[in-house]
Parts: sequence; C-alpha cells; structure tokens
Amino acid sequence: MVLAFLVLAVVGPLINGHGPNEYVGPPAQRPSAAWWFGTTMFGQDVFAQFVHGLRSTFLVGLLGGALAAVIGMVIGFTAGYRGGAVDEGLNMVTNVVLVIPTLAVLLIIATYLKVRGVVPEAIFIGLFSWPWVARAIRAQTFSLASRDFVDLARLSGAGGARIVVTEIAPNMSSYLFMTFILLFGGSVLTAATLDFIGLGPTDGMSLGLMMNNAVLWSALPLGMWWWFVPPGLGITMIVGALYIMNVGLDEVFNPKLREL
Amino acid sequence: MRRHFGRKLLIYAVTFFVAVTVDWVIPRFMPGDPVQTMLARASLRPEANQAMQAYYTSVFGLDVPIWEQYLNFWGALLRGDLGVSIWLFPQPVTSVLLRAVPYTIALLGPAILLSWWAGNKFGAYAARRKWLDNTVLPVGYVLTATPYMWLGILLAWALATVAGIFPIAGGYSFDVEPSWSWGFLGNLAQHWFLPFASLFLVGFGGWAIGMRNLIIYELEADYAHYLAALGAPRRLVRRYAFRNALLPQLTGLALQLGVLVAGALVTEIVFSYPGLGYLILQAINNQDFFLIQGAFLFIIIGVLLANFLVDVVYVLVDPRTRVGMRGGA
Amino acid sequence: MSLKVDNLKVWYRTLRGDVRALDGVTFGVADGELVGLVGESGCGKSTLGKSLIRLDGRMRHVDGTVELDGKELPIGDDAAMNRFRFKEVSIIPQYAMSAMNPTRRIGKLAAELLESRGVRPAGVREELLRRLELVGLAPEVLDRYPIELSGGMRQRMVMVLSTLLNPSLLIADEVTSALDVSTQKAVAETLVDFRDRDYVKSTIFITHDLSLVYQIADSVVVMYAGRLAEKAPTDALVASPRHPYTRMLLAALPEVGVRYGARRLAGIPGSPPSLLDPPKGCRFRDRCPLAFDRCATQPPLTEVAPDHHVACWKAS
Amino acid sequence: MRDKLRLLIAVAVVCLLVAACTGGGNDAGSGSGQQAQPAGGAPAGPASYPRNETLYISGTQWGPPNNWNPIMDWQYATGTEGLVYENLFIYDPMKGQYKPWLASKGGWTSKNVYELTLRDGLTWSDGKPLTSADVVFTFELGKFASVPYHNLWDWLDKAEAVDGRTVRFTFSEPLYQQWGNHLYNRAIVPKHLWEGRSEKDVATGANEKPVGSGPYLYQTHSQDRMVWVKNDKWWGKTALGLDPEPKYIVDIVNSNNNAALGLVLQGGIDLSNNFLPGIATLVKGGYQVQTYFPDPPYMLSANTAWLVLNTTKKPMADPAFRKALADSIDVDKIVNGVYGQIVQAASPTGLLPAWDKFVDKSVVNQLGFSYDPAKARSLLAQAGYKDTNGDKFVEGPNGAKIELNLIVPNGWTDWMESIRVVGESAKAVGIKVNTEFPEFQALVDARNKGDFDMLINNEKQLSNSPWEYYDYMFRLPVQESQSTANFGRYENKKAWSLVQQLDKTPTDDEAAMRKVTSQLQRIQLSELPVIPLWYNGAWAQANNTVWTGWPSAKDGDSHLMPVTWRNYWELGSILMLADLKPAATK
Repeated sequence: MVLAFLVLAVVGPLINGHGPNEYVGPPAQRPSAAWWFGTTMFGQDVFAQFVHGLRSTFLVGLLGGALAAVIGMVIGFTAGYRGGAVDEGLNMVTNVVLVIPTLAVLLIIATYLKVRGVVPEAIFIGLFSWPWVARAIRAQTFSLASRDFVDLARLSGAGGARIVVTEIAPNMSSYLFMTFILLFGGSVLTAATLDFIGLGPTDGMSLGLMMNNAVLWSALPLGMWWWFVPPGLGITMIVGALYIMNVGLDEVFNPKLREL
Repeated sequence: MRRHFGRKLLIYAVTFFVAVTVDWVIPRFMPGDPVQTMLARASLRPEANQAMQAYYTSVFGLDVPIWEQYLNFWGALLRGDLGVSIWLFPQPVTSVLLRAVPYTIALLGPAILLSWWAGNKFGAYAARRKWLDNTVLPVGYVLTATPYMWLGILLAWALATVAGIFPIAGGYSFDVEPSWSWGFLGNLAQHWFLPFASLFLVGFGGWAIGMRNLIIYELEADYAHYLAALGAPRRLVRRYAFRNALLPQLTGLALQLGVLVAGALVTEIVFSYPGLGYLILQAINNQDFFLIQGAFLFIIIGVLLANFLVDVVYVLVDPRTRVGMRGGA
Repeated sequence: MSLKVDNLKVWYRTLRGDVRALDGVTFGVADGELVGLVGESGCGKSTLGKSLIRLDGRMRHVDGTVELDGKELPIGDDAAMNRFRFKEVSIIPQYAMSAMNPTRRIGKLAAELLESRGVRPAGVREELLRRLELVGLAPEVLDRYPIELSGGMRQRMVMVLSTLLNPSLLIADEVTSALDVSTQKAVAETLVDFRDRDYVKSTIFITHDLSLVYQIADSVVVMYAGRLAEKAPTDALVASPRHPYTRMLLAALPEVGVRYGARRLAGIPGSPPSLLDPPKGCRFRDRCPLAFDRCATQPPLTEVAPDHHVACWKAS
Repeated sequence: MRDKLRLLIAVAVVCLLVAACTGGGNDAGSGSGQQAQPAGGAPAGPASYPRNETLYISGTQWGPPNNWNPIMDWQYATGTEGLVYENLFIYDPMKGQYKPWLASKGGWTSKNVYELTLRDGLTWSDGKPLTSADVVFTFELGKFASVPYHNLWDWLDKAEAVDGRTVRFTFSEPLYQQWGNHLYNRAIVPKHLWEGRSEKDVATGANEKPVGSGPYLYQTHSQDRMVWVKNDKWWGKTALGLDPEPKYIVDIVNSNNNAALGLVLQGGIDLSNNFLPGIATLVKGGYQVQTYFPDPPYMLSANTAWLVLNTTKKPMADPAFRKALADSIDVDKIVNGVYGQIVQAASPTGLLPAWDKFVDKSVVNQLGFSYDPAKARSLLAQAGYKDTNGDKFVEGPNGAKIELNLIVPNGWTDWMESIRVVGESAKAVGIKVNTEFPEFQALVDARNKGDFDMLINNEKQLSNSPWEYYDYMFRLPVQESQSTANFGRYENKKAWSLVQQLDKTPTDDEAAMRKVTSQLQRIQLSELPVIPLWYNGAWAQANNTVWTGWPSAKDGDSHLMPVTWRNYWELGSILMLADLKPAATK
C-alpha cells in the first residue's frame, strides 16, 4: 500500500506532464477519463496536485521522522548510557520539550517564517517530535546497559559511543525501526495540520494544502467532493498502512501478541 | 514521593519559563512591526500616519528598551494582563481569550475523557473476542491515522451540507440570543456535536488499540498465569489486567495532550467553532502577536495543568509510584 | 497412591510442528510422598508440572490419564479442571516473586481470589495468619503491596497462599532456583514442614538441583527428553543409580570437600535430542556410553527393585 | 478514578441525547423550513429574532466586533458609522452626487468659507437634540494628534457655530476635493457625551453602548455576530421619509467561505458581501441568489488592483520595460480563470467605471496598452532587452541578468492564483518573474521600505473624487517609509503638482477637473508607474427568499451599491434598507 503510493509519488509527476498549479482543464470538473480526480475551481488537475502532494508528504515524513529519530536516539542513548547528572539534565530537557504543545510552537514559528518550503517545515517538525522517543530509548538503554555482554565490551575497553553503536543499538534495531515508522506517521499528520491551517509551504503543493484550498474555495457547498476527499484519504491510507505494518513487525518481534 | 513531586514541579516551572520566554522572544525577531500592520489597514493620509505610528507604538509599550519590555511582559503576565490585541484593538487579550476558552474546553474536555474512557473499555472488550479483535484492529488504526480536519470535513459535508441534520459552522445559530433555556442549550449542543464527534472518533481509535495491546501483554503477565493456575475465573483476571493496563494508558494521555490540543484547534477551524483554535487562526492571519502570544500561553498553561493532574491521578492509582519507585509520566 | 500418571502425552503446538515435551510418562506418587523431579532443562519436567494443573495456550493433551485420589483429572479441559485447581491441585510457580498482582494489596488479592473460588475469606483468615507466622511473615504484609516485600518474603507469601486450601497435590516448580543457598534450604524445609503438617498430602518438587532433592525428597524421578528415565527412593537412587543418565547426573555433582583438581567435574557430553521429531528407541542413545543396537527400540519402564523403576536395557 | 469517569460519561451522554434530539427535530422540520433557518439552524430558541423581521448580512466584519468608536474608522464594528453615527452628507458614487443627510444644504460662500445648514429636528437616540455645536465639536476633535483626520487642521482654520443649525468653516487653504471627502466621511458624535473624554479615550476607547443619531441602535454582539435593532424614534422617518424595513440587522462575522456560501444558498444570509468563489455558476443555478448584474461581471467595481512596480530598481525604472510588461499580462486569463468572470479587466487608466467621465478617451486611444505578447517582445527588443545568455529570458541592456519577484500576502488565495498567471504570461515574453507569498506583515514591511520588485495592491477604494486615485499614484515627497501611497516610489514633480492642483479644484467644476485628469492620464500612460490590472468587485450576493427589492441593474430597481462594507453605508447603501420588502408581501 505504502509502496504503491510511494511509486505513485515518484512517477506520478512524470506521467502527467503539467505542474500542480497550472490551469490545464475546464474548472470544477467531476472525475473523468480525462481528469482522473477531476479539476479544481480554477481547472487545475486534482490528480496532478495529489501526486505532487504525495511527494511532499513522503518528504516531510522521511525528513521529519528521521531527524526526530536521530535526536531522540542521541539523547536517549547518552542519557540511558551515561546516567547520573547527564541523564538528569537531558531528562529535564526532554520533559520540557515534551510538555510544550508542539503544534502551538510550530504555529508560531511558521507564522514568522517569511517564505516557507517543505524542507524547513519537515525540519521544524522533527525538532519538536523527538521527546517520547528519547524517553523510550533511554529506558531500553538502561536495561541493556546492565547486560553482561555490554559489561564485557566495557571490560574490553571499548568507548561509550562504540559500545552504544556496536552493542546496544543493534539489540534494539527492530524497536528503533518501529519508532521511526511511528515518527514518520506523526510528522505526516502534523505537516498536514500545519498546511491545512495555511501555514504549509508557500510554494509547491501538499495534501494538507489541497484540503486547505478546497475549504477556502468552498468545495463543500459546491459539492466538489473530489477536491477534498483524495488528499485526506491519501494521508489516512499511508499513515494507517504504516501503523498496521508496525503491528505486523511487532508481532514478529514479540510472540506474545501472536497468541490469542 | 515528595521528591517525585518536587522534580515534577521543577520541570513544570522550567517548562513554563522557557515557553513564556520563547513566546515572548519570537515576535520581536520577526519582520515588520505590529503597529505598522495595524495602521496599514487604515488607509490614512501620510501626515496623519506618522503621528499615529508614534502614538500606538507607545500604546503597545514597544518604545522602551528590549530588556525592559521583557520585564514588563512578566510583570503584566503575573497580573494576568496579556496586553492589548492589535487586531481587536482596544480589547485586552485576556478578555478576548476568556470568551473563546469555554468553547474549546467544552469541546476538548469531553472529547478527551470520553474517547479515553470508551476507547479503553472497548479495547479491553475487543481483546477478548477474536472476530471483534480482527475487525477492531484495522478500523482503530485507520481512525488514528485520520487527520482531524479531514474527518471533520467529511462529517461536515455528509451530515451538514448534504443531509442538513447538523449546522455547518458557528457556536450557536445566528437567530438566537444566549439564554439558559433548553432551546438555546439544545442549539449549543447541536453546533457542538460535529466537532466533538470528529475529535472523539480519532481519539477513540487510538485508545482502543492501545488498550487492546496492553491487555494482551497483561494477560501474559505472571500474576495472570498464577491466578489462572489457581482456578480464578477469567473475570477476575481480566479485571486486574484492565486496571493495570489503565496505568500506561494514563501516561499516554499525558503524552498525547499536546496532540489532542492541536486536533481541537484544526477541528474548530473546520467548523469555524468560536474557540481558541479558530481565534488563533484569525490572530495569525491578522498578525496579532499579542493575541497569538496570549493564546499560546493559555494552551501552555492548560497543558501543564492537565499534565500535573494526570501525574496526581497516576500517583493515586499506582501503588508503585507511591512506594517511591520512579514511575508515572 | 494419591497421584497416578499413566502414559501421559502433552505436546507443544509450534509453527514448526509438534514438540513432544511429554511423550508417554508413567509414575505414581503415594500419600504424603515428597517427590523430587529432576532433569536437564528442556527435559519436560516443568511441562509435567504445568500439565498437572493448567496447560498453557500452546500445550495439547494428546494421550494418557492423570488420576488424583481416585478421581481422573480432566487436564485437557481447562474449564472442567477449575474444580480441582487450588483445592485439589495447587502450584508454587517458578516466578513466585512476581506471581502477585502488583496493584493489589496482598490481603485484598487473597480475599478476592478466595471469594472467586467460593471460599469465605473470613472463614480461613485465622488459618492464614497462623501460616504466615509459621513462615515468619507478620500479619501486616496483608496490607502491603507486593512491591513492598523482599523477594524471599514474596515467595513465602505465595507458598502460603497456594497451600491455603490444603490441596492434596502441590507442585513446587523450580521454587529455589532464584534463591541463594541459605534461603533455598529454608524454602525446601518449609515444603517438608507443610507436608508434615498435612497442609498438602503429596508434593512434586521440580528442580535441577539434585543435592537439594537429596536433602528433602522421599523419592526421585529423573526425566530425560520427555520421558521417565528412572524413579526410585532417594537413598536407593543415590546409592545405586541404574540408568546411565542418572549416573552421569550424579557424577556431575561436586562433592563438598573434594578438590576439583583431584577429580575433574564430568559434564555430560552432547545435548538432548530435539523433541520435534525425537529419534526412535531410547532417547539417551546418542549420548550414552553403554548404547548398543537394542537401544534402537524404546526400553520399557521396569521395576528392578522395590519402588525402583528404570527405563534402560542395560539396567535389567 | 473510574467513578469520576462514570459521572463524566453520564453528563456527556445527556449532551449527546440533546444534540441528537434537536438535530433530529430540526431534520424533520427542515423539509421546507430549512431554507428560512440560518446556520442550517436549530428551531429558534425563545430569545430569537423573528426571521421575517431580521436582515442577515455578512462580509463586512473581519473579526469579533470590538469597538464602536466612529473615530477609529478602520477598527469600529461596521455599521457604527452609517447605522448609528451619521454623516453630514452621503455620496452616491453611482450617480456621482452628494445627498444631504444631517445637513440640509451646504456650499462655499466665498473662496475659503464653507457654510452648511443642519436639518430641523435632528435628535440623538437618547432624545437630546443634535445641533451645530455637535458638528463643531466633532471636527475639533481632530485637533488631537492621534485622531486620524488630524491633518485637516493643517488647512482648516476654524469651525464655528453661527446658530443652532448653521456651521461656518473657514479655511487657510481650501482643498475642495478633500473637503468633499470629509463631508460624507466624518461621523458626527454627540458633544454632551464626548466632551469629558481624554485623548486616549477619544482616539482608542471602545465606546461601548454607542449613542448616535442613526436609524439603528446597538442590540448585542458576540464572537461571531453584531446585532443592530431599529431605532423607532429616528429623525429620518419624517425628515427624509425613509423607513428601514428590517427590525433587526444581524451582521455575521466572516468565517470561512464554506459557511458563508452555504448560508447564502440556504437563505441563512440575505446579503453577503463576501468574495464567494464559484458564485457565478450558482446565480444561474436556480437558487434564490441574485447579483447586481445578471451576467458577467455580475458585480459592481469597488477598487482597482494594480501591479505596483518598484521604480527605484532596474529594470522597473525604465518606462519602456514597464510598458512591455504591461502588454505581456493576460488579464483576461485572470478574470476568467481565477475569478470566473466576477471581476472585469481594468481600463488602461485604471479609473473605476464610476469615474468614467474623467477618462480622456483620446489619450487612452493614443497611449493605452492591452494584452499583446508580440508587441511586448518587440518593445523589449527595441529597448535593448535581449536574451544574451540563451536561458530563454531577456537580460538588461547592460547584459545584467533579470529575475524579478512578484509578491502578494500568503493566504490571499485569489491574488495568489492571479499572480501565478501574471508570472506565467511575463515568462511567455521572456521576462523572468517568480511568485512569492510572504506573510502580510512581512509584505507590508517590504512594501513600505521599498524593498521589493513588484506587488499587487488595491488600497484606494471608490470615493467621491479621482483626486484620491492620483494622489495615491503620484504622491511626493517619497519618504523612507511609504506607508499609504506611491509604493512604487515614482517621482514626477509635474504629476504631483497637477494632483495638488486637482485637489484645489472645486468639486462642482467638472470641466476644470477633466482638464487636469487628462494631463495626468497622459503622464500615467506614457510613464506607467503602476499597471492597472482588474477592478475588484463590490462583492454582493443577495438572497430573495426572505427579503426582496435588492438593488440591481434592472430598471425599476434601485441602482444603489448593495454593499455594507466599512464606509459604504455612507455611499448610499443605507438607502437600500428602506427599499427592502419582506418576500411574503410580494
């Protein structure tokens, strides 16, 4: 499912030549052979917008998710492995960022950015969605750090960083991967929210932006469902698929869930 | 345990301080100045404009050194004064916000608690029926994956635009005046329902899944096996499992608050429901920092309080924290 | 004979097929007898313990019968089994430390458990307190949460709880493995004590620690790869083990006082066969120094001396 | 804890039930009733306004009503001026004439003395009489530096009450056009209530519970609405013979287009002055909705959207380049594609249709421009703009690369779409124009500092005189912050002196005015400091379900502007209220 969309996002823009904002057809057309998803108020091809939207959606997901994962891991590992004062300090930071409502911050930042693109958006999202990861990883690291194979490594005189990379991280790789998936989904949703509020990329196209436009140009009373249904559906499909995929992995990784 | 709360309070204090400072700093770093924006809307004669510019700059206290502005900000804040709105000049930000907050709370409160409650119940219930489990799982995941606004739009379209059962927008009909009559309350409830529903559904899915998975973990716990081995009926075992699974769910609630607030904001926007979210959007569109700042503060404070509440409840329900073990959010 | 196990077969369902954890086990336990059940890990001793009280999700009762005080235990039928659990058969689980719900006060937990089995808590409270005292626990523990008790205290608590209704059979599954030597001794003695006071009629004491068995058990059952290797009165078994496996087990025991330099510890070379599709005949064959062609067929469990049963061609 | 939850769910369930019931009930009744119910609305509660006596309008109020101070004329709740506080005259741009309102007559008794007479029997809504003292007081408030019309006193010498109904204004330097503007823009406030107020109060006070002289009174307001109730003791009933029909006017604060359009279609809003995309298709769609014109452009024009060029930067400093750019823009594509024909393309002068009589056709024919890519290309070539580096885009005569940014505020969707068109058509003739959407704040900043290439602006609304229009275009001197006019920083002494001359021309001497405007147009069209693109509509969608008698182009209908925006009540739409009839009585 996800892959299908991914492919679509990559090749989509190629198979239909025109950009997402070009006026290619008659305005407000229902979906048809010519316009698979119909056209907008101004005769832009909804399908074209959709595929471009998918692109930025994946971009945000990957970038935001990755960034958050990295920060979370770095902080989580150091806190969990070093413990002591370092841990206390990082813990404090984590809690602070954790409690601050992300969207509110993003809103404010976004408002003050002069011109916004997809990439900075993703980065900001990443910068604020790492705390729970840090927390989880810290906990895991704690339990692992006391295992004997880690002691062994320590005895063999390996440095902290090396131990984390070579001994600890591999032992939670499955966990890390699942975390990343969750973060991916999270970033996508957050981005969609921002875009919808109208704080999305000021250039280019995204699924959230499509919904935003649809609402702004009163697609509802005009009954232009083909304008606001696809983008939302796209997001739901992608994120939902990811989550379910996560369950799959989860069941592979711990047999307990397999029973019953 | 005292230590436990000590740390928490400290964290909250720091958070609050940081948040407020960020909140104060950002507007100062952004292009243009508020007064100009405000006057830009009044197409004045240039000579008048100069005078007004100076005048309003002083009205908003932007004519003193930056550090002094910061101190004043705190001073005012402690007096519960968040300054004057630019967009709604000369209304004080506080009163503007106070008018919006009840709507948001009325939306968020029930949505959060109900979805949490129902979600948990349902998740626990689903966990014991195979077929139900198989249906609930995907549905739940899809629900959590749904962007709030999209669900909102769909509901608005289906139930309001097409079916016409519910109003599309607003806090209450335009032809009534507020009063404590059933008619009015009904009217309120009717406008409240759709936004509430879209918040509720998304939340519900998430909690149901969370609970379902936790229960399954709990049922594999040693105590569950022991009880079973001693022939205790499934009822008892499940009761324990459910109760124990509630704890992590509670932590989850605390972690989720931020997201939930976000959800409320967009939902309000979809239904132009006169709460904080809708206000914030307008404040943003009108570049009214004082209002944005204020709203942000309200949210921060709200989330902090809620978090603290969760902490307290957690300590009350989980003996382990009470025994002084570290635990809870 | 309070417990009669006849040709019991309990298999594990796995993705890769059936694991024959118990493959035709036959033995009996007399009233008041305290049987030690020993064997390498994975030989099926815990499975045996479990199947006597509750099969977990993946276990399947394939064949054979279990009879307790003349009544057959419907071990394959989870619901029907409930009648016997706690009252007739009870268990002290391996994980006794964590066997109690962490979020319930112990007293409340006990009360709720008893009620759910139709026993009025008030009725047995006296007895409960007495037994707590016996194991050296103050009545206050009932108002505590498990987390507030030390590991040892928790374990004793569970022992009291499990035996509160005077079951006729008690299964003590690896109860000592997690403890230090001195506590091990105490726990073991408590088991004997319970038996002497008739809190329980007979006890099956599952462990891999032969020396402990030697100290407390009346008789010993040695299991290997899902089958019975040898069952005999403790002294007989230690004095004259007949089954090569038993011998090697005993040989593997360090004798206190003997310097290892003088006599190398003889571990048992090789490892038990996979129970997915176990080899025909005697399962110890591959590791057995005495193995010969006859071993290709499964040796029957034969009584070589009073109450001394062995499953080995060489033994008889 | 779980008990708490129990309680909560109980409460919530009740809420849901109520919701469901009312919902269901409404559904049942909605078959026919729906249309007449606002907000797809609930059965009206007890304290509700009878539908057939209430006028629902929208599109004027951009935020919760927050002050009723006529002095802050860009902030007050719309209707404060016009419905509550009134002006000496009103100006009907459709006919291009002043209508006496509070004043019965007024005129210049000498070159720099203006004398006006108030009507007899004017009263404030608190019963006190409205006299010349109030008028003098109102104008003298302008002596506060923080009052928007402060600069009036740069050229007004004194205002005095000759008698109870006569006011004499003596000017140090009469600026006739500006004065004409003041005559219908200054809302007269009651001296007896305002006398004591401090400057802060006058300039920035919220003035709750406003007491005015107008046909309506403050009823109530909330986040999303402003409610006015009819003033039965209004002086105009007898003096003007006007009797506004609606007992209540509910002004619905703009939310989103969905809500607005939905309400208009359901008849929840009687008159919407929102910009409602897609309305064109609906006017014909069998709904009860009507616009001023039955077909394109559907709407009257309210202001001109210009492409403002920063003339201090190359290549915009070069008139030839500006003209080439003007020729390259396919305005029709904006009109049809973006606006669905509800706006019309601007004439080369950009003067609104209402000012047509001030357009010198001969000049336009000679110097005017129109969409003509070929011509644009040749103009560029002649002026030495050639593609020297083969990137398909022209470079400057000195070979300098040309890449320009065209900006509009983010979120102003119709403009955002529009400049995409501009960008594309400019690129088509080889001028590289990129589009950007900074936040309004940032844009205003850049605009005032002159730190931009091009932007769209439409800040001058329809008014009594083309003078305002040219003042906006040519105003000098250029300050380091240009906050209200001449954002392009175009400097032309001759043009500016002509503008000032126009200002000093008496409003009734149209011949003289035309002479000046024709010269201004010659300069404008040969220099093109800004490029007029299209006329933004005076958006007005009226629904006939409950009220009829809306202004329209049809003969027999009143030809007023059906617009209730800020400062538009004074432009005649106040008269519209008296023409409305309940649909039932039709």
